[in-house]
Amino acid sequence: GTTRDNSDNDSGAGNQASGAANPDAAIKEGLKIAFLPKQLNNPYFTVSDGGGKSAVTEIKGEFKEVGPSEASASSQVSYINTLSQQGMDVIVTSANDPNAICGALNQAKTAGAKIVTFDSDTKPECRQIFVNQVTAEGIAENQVKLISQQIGGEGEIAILSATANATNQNAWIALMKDELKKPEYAKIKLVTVAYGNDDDQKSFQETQGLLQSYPNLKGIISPTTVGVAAAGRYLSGSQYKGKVKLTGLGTPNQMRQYVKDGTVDAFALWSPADLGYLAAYAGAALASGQITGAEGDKFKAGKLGEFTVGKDGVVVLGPPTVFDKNNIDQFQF
Amino acid sequence: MAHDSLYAAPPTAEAEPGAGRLATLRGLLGSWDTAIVAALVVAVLVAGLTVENFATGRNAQFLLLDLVPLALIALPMTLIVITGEIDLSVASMVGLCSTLMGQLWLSSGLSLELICVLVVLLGAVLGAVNGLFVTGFGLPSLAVTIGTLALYRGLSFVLLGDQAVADFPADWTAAMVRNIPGTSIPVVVVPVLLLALVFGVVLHATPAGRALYAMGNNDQAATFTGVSVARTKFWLFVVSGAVCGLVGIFWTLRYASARGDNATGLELTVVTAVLLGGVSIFGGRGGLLGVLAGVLLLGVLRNALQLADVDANALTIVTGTLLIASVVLPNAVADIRARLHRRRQRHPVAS
Amino acid sequence: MTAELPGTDEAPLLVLDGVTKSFGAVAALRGVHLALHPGEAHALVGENGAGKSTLVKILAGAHAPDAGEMTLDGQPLRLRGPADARAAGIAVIYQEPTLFPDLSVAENIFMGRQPLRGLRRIDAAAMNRDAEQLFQRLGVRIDPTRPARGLSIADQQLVEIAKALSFDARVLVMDEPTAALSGVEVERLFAVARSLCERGAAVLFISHRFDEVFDLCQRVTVLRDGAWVSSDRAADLTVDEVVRRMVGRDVASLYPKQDAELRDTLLEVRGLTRTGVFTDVSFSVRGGEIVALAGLVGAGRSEVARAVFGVDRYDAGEVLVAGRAVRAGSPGRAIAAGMALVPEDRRQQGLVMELSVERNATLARRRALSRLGILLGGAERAEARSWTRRLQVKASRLGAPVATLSGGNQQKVVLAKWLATEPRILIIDEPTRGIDVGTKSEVHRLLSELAGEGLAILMISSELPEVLGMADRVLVMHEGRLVRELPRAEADETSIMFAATGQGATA
Amino acid sequence: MSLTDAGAPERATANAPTEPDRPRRSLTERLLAVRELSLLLALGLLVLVTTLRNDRFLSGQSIKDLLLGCAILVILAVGQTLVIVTRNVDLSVGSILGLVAFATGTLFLNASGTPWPVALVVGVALGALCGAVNGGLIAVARVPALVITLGTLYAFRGVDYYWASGRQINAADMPPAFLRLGNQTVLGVPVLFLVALVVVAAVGFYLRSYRSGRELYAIGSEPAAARLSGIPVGRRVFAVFVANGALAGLAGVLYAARFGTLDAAAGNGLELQVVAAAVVGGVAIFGGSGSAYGAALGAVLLTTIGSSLAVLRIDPFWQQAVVGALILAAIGLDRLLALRVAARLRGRSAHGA
Ligand SMILES: Nc1ncnc2c1ncn2[C@@H]1O[C@H](COP(=O)(O)OP(=O)(O)OP(=O)(O)O)[C@@H](O)[C@H]1O
Ligand SMILES: Nc1ncnc2c1ncn2[C@@H]1O[C@H](COP(=O)(O)OP(=O)(O)OP(=O)(O)O)[C@@H](O)[C@H]1O
Ligand SMILES: [Mg+2]
Ligand SMILES: [Mg+2]
Repeated sequence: GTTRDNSDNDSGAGNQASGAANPDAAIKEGLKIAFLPKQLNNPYFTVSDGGGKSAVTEIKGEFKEVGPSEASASSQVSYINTLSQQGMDVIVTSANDPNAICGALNQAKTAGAKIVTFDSDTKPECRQIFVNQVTAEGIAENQVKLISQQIGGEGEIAILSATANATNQNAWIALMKDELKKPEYAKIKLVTVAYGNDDDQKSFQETQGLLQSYPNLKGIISPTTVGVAAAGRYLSGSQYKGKVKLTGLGTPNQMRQYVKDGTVDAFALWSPADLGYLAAYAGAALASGQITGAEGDKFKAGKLGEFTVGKDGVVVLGPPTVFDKNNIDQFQF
Repeated sequence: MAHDSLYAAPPTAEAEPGAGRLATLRGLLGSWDTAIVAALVVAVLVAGLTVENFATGRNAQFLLLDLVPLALIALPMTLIVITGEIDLSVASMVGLCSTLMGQLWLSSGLSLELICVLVVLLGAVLGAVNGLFVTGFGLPSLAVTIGTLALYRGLSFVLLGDQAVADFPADWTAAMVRNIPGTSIPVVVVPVLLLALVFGVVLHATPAGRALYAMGNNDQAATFTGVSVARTKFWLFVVSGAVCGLVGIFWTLRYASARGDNATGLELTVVTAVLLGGVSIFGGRGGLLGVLAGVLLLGVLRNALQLADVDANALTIVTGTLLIASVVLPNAVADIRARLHRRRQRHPVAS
Repeated sequence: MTAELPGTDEAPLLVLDGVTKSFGAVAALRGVHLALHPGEAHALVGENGAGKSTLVKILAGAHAPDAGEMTLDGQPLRLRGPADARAAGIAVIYQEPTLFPDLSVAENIFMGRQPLRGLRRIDAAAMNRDAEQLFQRLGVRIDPTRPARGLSIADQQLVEIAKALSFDARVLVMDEPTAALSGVEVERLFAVARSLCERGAAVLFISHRFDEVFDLCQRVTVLRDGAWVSSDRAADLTVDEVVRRMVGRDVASLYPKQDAELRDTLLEVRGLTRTGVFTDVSFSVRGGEIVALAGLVGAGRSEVARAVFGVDRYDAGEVLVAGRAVRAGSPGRAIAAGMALVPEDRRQQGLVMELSVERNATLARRRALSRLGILLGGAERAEARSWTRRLQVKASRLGAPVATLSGGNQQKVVLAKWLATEPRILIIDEPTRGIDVGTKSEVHRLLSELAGEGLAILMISSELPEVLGMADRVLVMHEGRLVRELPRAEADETSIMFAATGQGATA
Repeated sequence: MSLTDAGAPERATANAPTEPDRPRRSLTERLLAVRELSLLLALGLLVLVTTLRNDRFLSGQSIKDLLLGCAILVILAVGQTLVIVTRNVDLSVGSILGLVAFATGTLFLNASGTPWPVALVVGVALGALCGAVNGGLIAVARVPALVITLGTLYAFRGVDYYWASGRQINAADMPPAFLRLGNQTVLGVPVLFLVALVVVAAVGFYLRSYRSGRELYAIGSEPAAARLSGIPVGRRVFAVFVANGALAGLAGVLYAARFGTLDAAAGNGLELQVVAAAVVGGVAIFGGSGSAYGAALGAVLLTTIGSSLAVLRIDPFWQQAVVGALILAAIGLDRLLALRVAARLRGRSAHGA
């Protein structure tokens, strides 16, 4: 029979850098660029797709946003199929599952589409470029530094994550654990990781549970927008307000209130709009032949300037922005 | 059988002025089956003529592949609903079977063939648990399967946690999407059709099928006729579980990913398709042809609207409206017919 | 046009004039006339499917007539629903009990009219008290606070009667209220009905039992095939005359059991016990023999039948068919062994109401009718047609849902279903409950014929004349025990009643 | 001796002199009480076990959190009870809640001066309107509620999605007075919970003590008989759906106040939890029996389980499984109780036993 040891698991589509790049090629006009977020109705993706749209308008392409109303890989597959049927030049997507949509993406590639992932990657061989909001190391470093500053470099902390199987969350958490091993964080102890499933109420309950289970808790890191907002709301209405510190990745609009009322000192996030904007440019550059996704390729992304494709076709947006009560009013998203 | 009266069809015929409405309706439409098949044909024609890229081979392949899980689960679900029960845990069973498959593949070293057999067996066991609660303890299936919906989904997370198993052999995963040579029809459609044939024959042309309708309407009377109501229902739940095992395998291989959240929410789509196919939620009425047409109609509409760039949100509204229309329309038509009929009758009497 | 009523002495209270009602193609009522007088009990008789229950439902506001007028006290009466009928003072006891199983007996009686206290709250104590008083009036004891679920059919019917009484209605309509009651209960019911009449109410009474009709009623209206035939004073009529008008011909003698040659013992029951229900029941039935199981309602006869047939389990004893033990608790095995059970409650146990006449008639025979496991429609139809024809089932078509048939015709479909299995042993529980005279003699002839063909028949019946006329042997049950066995020669009303009431119980 | 009455010894209890002024509780009512008691017991046990492991579980803050956490589910479960008792079910409550919550946010966004009571009224009215759509379709077209509300589950959610089109409304967009409503306490008890308490008491009292309330049970127990007894079935069922819609609307407004952050996905998938709460609370899924108090307790129990699992730091992967197992246990317990009562009833009228 077929066992794991003897199986040949080469899905065979590792050709993301075939052909030669022509750095001087002009961006084509009229490119059909489709954005396929994890799900519609998610404000985060609404903002980033909006960024994508302004980029596509700048290069005079056709923009389209489609997606399932609930975040599932299987419905994303069906949308990818539809898009490749429609002959899209570029599909920009954020994967609900790194593996599940691979087959469909490969088929779309065969049908001539260029594939860019953003926010949440697939296996590298299924796309040409992954536009990473920030490196995982960058996030880990930033988050640990923020919490350390807020709790005075000492004490117990916990992490409130999204779903237990969110790829990027888990990567960040692993790196945060590494980061915490550094000598300057020796007095900080990570006691547990809780999962709020990116569900507001669940995250709220989990925060409550953390505080009751760990009386000496000094701080919480919640590297997900839903989680950090729920935790903020819990803390601001509880006796722990200001005593237990909270940081994480959140949107200024959601967190403004808690920053102003003193629940949260500082938190971070990249600009989702810029992320979409960059992804659209990366897609256009691919479709115009400026780049192939090979390491070292360079392309210009409008107002954001020039970017270089890194290892495995990854393009990094940049370090996250830290928001605190001094700058938060300058941001509206 | 303490719950039999609970399952009684809504208004009983004698008490309900419009009791003849179903008979009248059948006269009008032939049957719901033909109506839904006609709707399907119309939908395909309209979509083919007006929606770009719809009438292509590739699209047919995508469409059919997306419908395989739905069609498979709808088969046992039809039978279960006809007996007056319901199984809401199907999607969770698919999920749990999928994660079991992933876990076994990851850590057991067993051959994939053996794993597939084990997964189907697990599905049958999960179904048997449902069946035991429903028939052995006499609990309402709606409540039981809401419970196992949560339980099985929870267990599938317990089983695989935050991992996803994805390294299934490429020839297996490719086989799931391969077409019958020379056509654009996926190979997997063949076993689905065969299974549908088996279910259709059992339901419509065997003594057991008759018994299903009888117990769906009145399980006490069925008992008096020598039907082992409990045993039959138990096996239906087992079959439902086993089919979910098959779907779990298909799902895992097609998406090359075994994850705890696979197929979440599929139960509502299945129920929608079954009801759209004309099966009465109170049991005792409906047929398999209608259900298959319902599955296809649902799929064709979604696919065509997607291709026509209709917002996913509008799709949600369309699904809901379709479901409502499928139950309201027949009644409305029958009402109008009955009213016309009464008027026609009254006039000769009066004159 | 008003019904010609001989010797009308007082203005009628409620008049129906030219009432017509059809269901699809079935004309259930065609221009029916009826006048109910205050202080009188009025009988409505007719064959099964004559339209009696339909008329009742029109009076109850549950059906709207297609044509025709109703007047109450000379004022036109338009009923838009059952609530209107109640408001007009019309109380109805339906043919099939309509109770709420989850609610208490008292609430069942007073639903929508519960006594109130401050803030328009329900006064539960007063309600239970009132219910108890009603039961006292009827001379029965039922706990008003218990849920209606699990009441026996007779008790259900009594609750229905209490409900109708509680209205203090001006018009009381009773659709076969006595079908499930024993003689004593019937007497009490009649006493109550008479006292209502004395207070000036009008009573409409429907029954297939002529002794009751003539006992209670002053007037008799006959319906045939939905059409009005006659309305007369009861005193001017004889049973034979009524039967002739109902059926349109003379009906042969009612209980024609022919002597058949007795063959081997086919059914043997030994020491059957179901704790708390019946104890140590033993008897046997031979081919060609009709054995009647008599007793008061609630004596446990149906339970014995159900246990023998395997619907219920039993705690001790055994059942043998032709000397071979039948596995307990499996009707399927019982059927395979050649047993058939025509249950007492056709609505709940006998029929699948939504299925067609055809499907119902062949339901018990679906295995035998299939070839290589496949069931073909043609075989079913042929089978159903032959049996429904033989039993003269009145249905618009074989494909019509059995729910659209009249009560008596439904009963015939149940019979057809079981006779189609060609059983060796036929257990038949209240075979003629709710069946009209014509059909009744038909059923009796059939039973007799079947016995002649060598079937062993166990018949449960609450009608003494039926028991006496049909049975070769009478077994009498009292409180879950077989207390007496009477051969045909010794069985008479007194001896059976004596045993059934538990006096001088010597088995 | 009555000739018909072979069961005289047992039934005699019915005839025992009853004190006229002390209302005797009926068998059915006593059964419900047992059900509610067992829920309280389970709740107590859960709290006890959790507290033994972690004494902070009974701290004031924690209790406040619990009460706050269950309020919305309690309101929804009570509304659902009204519906289930009539042998119907409303699967669209999650969608109604989401729609109303978003509408409330939008109202504040577009008319920032709106006083919160106005928003409350608007939200309840919108919920009632959605309920009227459900009830209208069910009562007029006489089709099963399960199907209709499954349809409107999609339809209302679709409208919500369509309207929101990915926008989000944040706490900053809503007046602080309104947001305070979601967190404020009176004598240490959250306002939200007080609102839920009022709803439970009102609905519970109505269902037990008013004619129309009892008629709802009658409808659920045997719809055909209800029609024949002159109960306006269509009207009552319609009203019940409107009431449930209004309560879902109320819950939606409170959701907005409590969570502050609103997008179109609010309340997604809540319907199963609501039905589960009612079922765990002893409301028979096929109508005719159950009480608002039981359903409320069921909701409290479910919420407490969520919290206590979090506090006990049980592997989060187990949580859903535990909830599922609990639902099975609850309906199993109901069944056991029902069987015992049935056996008793049989004993009463069993003859010669
Ligand atoms: N809801 C219905 N739909 C269609 N036909 C009906 C319906 N109710 C009654 N009928 C038909 O109307 C006719 C009269 O029926 P009805 O029940 O009034 O008879 P009945 O005189 O009460 O008979 P029985 O003595 O058997 O109770 C029958 O032919 C029956 O089939
Ligand atoms: N307390 C009860 N709970 C549940 N079912 C009951 C109860 N009492 C009676 N029944 C059912 O109601 C039906 C009629 O009951 P009843 O007591 O009249 O039966 P019976 O003793 O067989 O009467 P009969 O001798 O007239 O046939 C039976 O089928 C019996 O199973
Ligand atoms: Mg009748
Ligand atoms: Mg009986």
